[in-house]
Amino acid sequence: MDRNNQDYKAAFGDIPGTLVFTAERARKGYWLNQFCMSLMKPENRKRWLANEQDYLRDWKITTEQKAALLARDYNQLLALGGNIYYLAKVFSTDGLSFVQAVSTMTGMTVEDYQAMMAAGGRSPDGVRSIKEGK
Amino acid sequence: MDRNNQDYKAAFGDIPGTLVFTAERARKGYWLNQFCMSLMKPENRKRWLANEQDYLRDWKITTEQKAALLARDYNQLLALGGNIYYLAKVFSTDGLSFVQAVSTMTGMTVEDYQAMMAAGGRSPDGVRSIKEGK
Amino acid sequence: MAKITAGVATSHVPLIGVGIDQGKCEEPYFQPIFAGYDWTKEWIAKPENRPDVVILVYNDHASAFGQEIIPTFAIGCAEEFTSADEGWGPRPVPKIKNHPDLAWHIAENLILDEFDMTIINEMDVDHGLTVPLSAIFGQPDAWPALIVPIMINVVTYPIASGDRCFRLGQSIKRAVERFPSDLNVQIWGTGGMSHQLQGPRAGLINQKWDQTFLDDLTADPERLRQIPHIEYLREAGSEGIELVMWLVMLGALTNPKELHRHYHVPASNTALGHIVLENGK
Amino acid sequence: MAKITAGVATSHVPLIGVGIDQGKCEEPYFQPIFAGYDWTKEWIAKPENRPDVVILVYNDHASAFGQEIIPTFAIGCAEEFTSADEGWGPRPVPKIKNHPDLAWHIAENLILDEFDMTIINEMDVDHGLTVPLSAIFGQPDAWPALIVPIMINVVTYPIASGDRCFRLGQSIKRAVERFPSDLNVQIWGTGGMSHQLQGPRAGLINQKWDQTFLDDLTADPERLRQIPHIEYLREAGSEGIELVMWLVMLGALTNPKELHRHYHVPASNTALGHIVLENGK
Ligand SMILES: [Fe+3]
Ligand SMILES: [Fe+3]
Repeated sequence: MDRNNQDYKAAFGDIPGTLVFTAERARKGYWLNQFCMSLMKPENRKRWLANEQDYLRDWKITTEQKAALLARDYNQLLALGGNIYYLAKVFSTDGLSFVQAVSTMTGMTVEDYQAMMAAGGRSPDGVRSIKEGK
Repeated sequence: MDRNNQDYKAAFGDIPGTLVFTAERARKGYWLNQFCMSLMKPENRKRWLANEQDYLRDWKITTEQKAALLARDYNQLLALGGNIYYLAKVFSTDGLSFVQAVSTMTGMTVEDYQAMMAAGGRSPDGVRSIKEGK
Repeated sequence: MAKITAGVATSHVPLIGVGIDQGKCEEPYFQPIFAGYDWTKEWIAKPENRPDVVILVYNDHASAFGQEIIPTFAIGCAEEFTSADEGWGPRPVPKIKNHPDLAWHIAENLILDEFDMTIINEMDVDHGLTVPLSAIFGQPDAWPALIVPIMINVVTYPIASGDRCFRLGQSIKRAVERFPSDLNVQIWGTGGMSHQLQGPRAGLINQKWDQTFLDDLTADPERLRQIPHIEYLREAGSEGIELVMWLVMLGALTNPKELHRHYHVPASNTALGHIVLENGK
Repeated sequence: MAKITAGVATSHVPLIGVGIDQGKCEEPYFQPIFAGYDWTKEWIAKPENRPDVVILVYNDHASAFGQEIIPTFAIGCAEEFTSADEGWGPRPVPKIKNHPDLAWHIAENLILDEFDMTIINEMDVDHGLTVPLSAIFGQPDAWPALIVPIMINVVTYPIASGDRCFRLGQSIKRAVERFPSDLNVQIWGTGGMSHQLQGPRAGLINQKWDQTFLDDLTADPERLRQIPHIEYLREAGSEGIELVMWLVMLGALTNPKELHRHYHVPASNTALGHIVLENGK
């Protein structure tokens, strides 16, 4: 087993289309993720849905993160330090299921995504490693 | 090292005048200790000092614990599951120092207790073990 | 003396909860998902199999624990726990009642065995814990077993290695066997199997890898405990890492024998896996 | 490369904070307490000794952590921490600024090294952390070093064994030595020495036992790491158990050499101990 952090994290960047939630991302997305948790309270969901811009004013999140939130751009939110288990509070508040929200990150329509899943899901072949292309 | 809890805790009851804060005590004193923590807020200290009985009504603590709190009977509070680091919030709110509060548990006056400390403190001789009397 | 009699593993896909809560189990999409639990429901209803206590190993999905405090290993010692509101209101399930004597007994022994546990006395529990209960016990008015929750961080990296999780299971087993009351105890591991909920690679499923994982729960536990995190991430998707929780269950068993297996793709974004293991000698 | 250059241990008696905050250091009661820190103040003011970062190992006294959540080992990774209100208002001290890059680096390495850390991003820090800073740095407008807080549970039993604490220190040392920036790092262990704040036995002091403990920090670390909890409880009083935090410091050092020692009875209810150890090879 890797007993030091550099060796441990070395290969994380080599996985296609995947952002591992490391300390670096956790720090970058700290308040973005904490904002998401606030939506676990019904009164906060109500306030958020009533006026998103206004709700965001209370939170120490960047302009980029705010724009990505308002646009529900989940790939961008991941890049800006968001974590999917946190972001789930945003799409749940929108009344979306995991499939509906997750499909938006793949460039596929929900229907195509669901058809792919019904057919056995995305194959790991070719998306295991960027470097090795396998 | 003791790798099981029964062996580990076996000798804790053998120390004179000492109650080790085990799971059993932590469970018994749960709300008593959580009440103490509430006094870390100035507004709660104010409410507590203004009307102790009234303040206690919000807390799931036993009649015995309440009586001991109102009487500032710290030995009794320890017996009922209190822990001294928690109870410190009560005597700090009273404006007492650790020496003033701690001395009340020894059956000595503050002056006698302070004189004992100035002379080098209580000797461990004779209070290491109930069973062995050493 | 308490004894671990069986290990149960299952995915905890939120959609399974939705299917049950909204009475959709008989719909064509859900039917093959739920069919695989029928065997288990029958098995666990038999008096000799009914657990007094389930040690339920799961991960919190940013419900009880946000970024302000991230325990690597936690154990719930409170009297009871409530279903969390994950953004769509709390699941309508009975309160989760703990066996606090056993929970504290396990917590004490784990710490003495050099697992640096965080003891939790207040938390809401999310779908990671409640969905497995619903899948296996259905919709009773009260859960038929007491639940000791053990929470493993799989959100913020680094998480504990698979091998450390396995050894946590071994230590749980030793603790249970030292508990003085006669109790039929099961240990459940939840999460997985292959799935990825994020990014352009979302929807990844690796049936071959999953089936080998299911095989090796009985055929080659030593291989499973050595799988590094990077293999889960590459082969089983970024959320496939939840399978380390199955290793806690596995570590608590001795020469397990497979009684039942269920594998179905898809359940929402996920390869649903479920296995029942009888504890050997 | 970062390097641990020295270890510092000191009691963290609240009264020391009171003495400093209320300007009583010259009063006859306080004078012998503070005199023993003069050497350290001079030593640490020299540019070659001034730490860039202090890894400060302390225990929370039911300030940040109540009974709702009890981590065995925690590490603070936030940007900064504020002085806790322990019932008499927060101590008037500067904000505690962390070195989050180093803190996260240590946290990652500790978890990979199989210490099941709890990562903390929000907490107030109590006298266990702030009193040592005041005793050694006095009353500056800003603390002259960044602080990585490491919190050890010594309130609710079982707590981690002395040996586990020592090995935590060894793992911290390895992590620091792998940190890529040039940093002068000190590790401080706080708490102790013999004292008991509870019950009819309160006021217990064991000068002989304490002095042997101080001697063996350099003469026989192997003995110290093997001391069982029950010995601390019997010999050093119920709060003497805080000395396990000195063992975390000790584990992070290699062949330490004693530079300075201070021991005084009483400080409030406590045998005040303070030692400065140079890290060897
Ligand atoms: Fe999950
Ligand atoms: Fe202390």
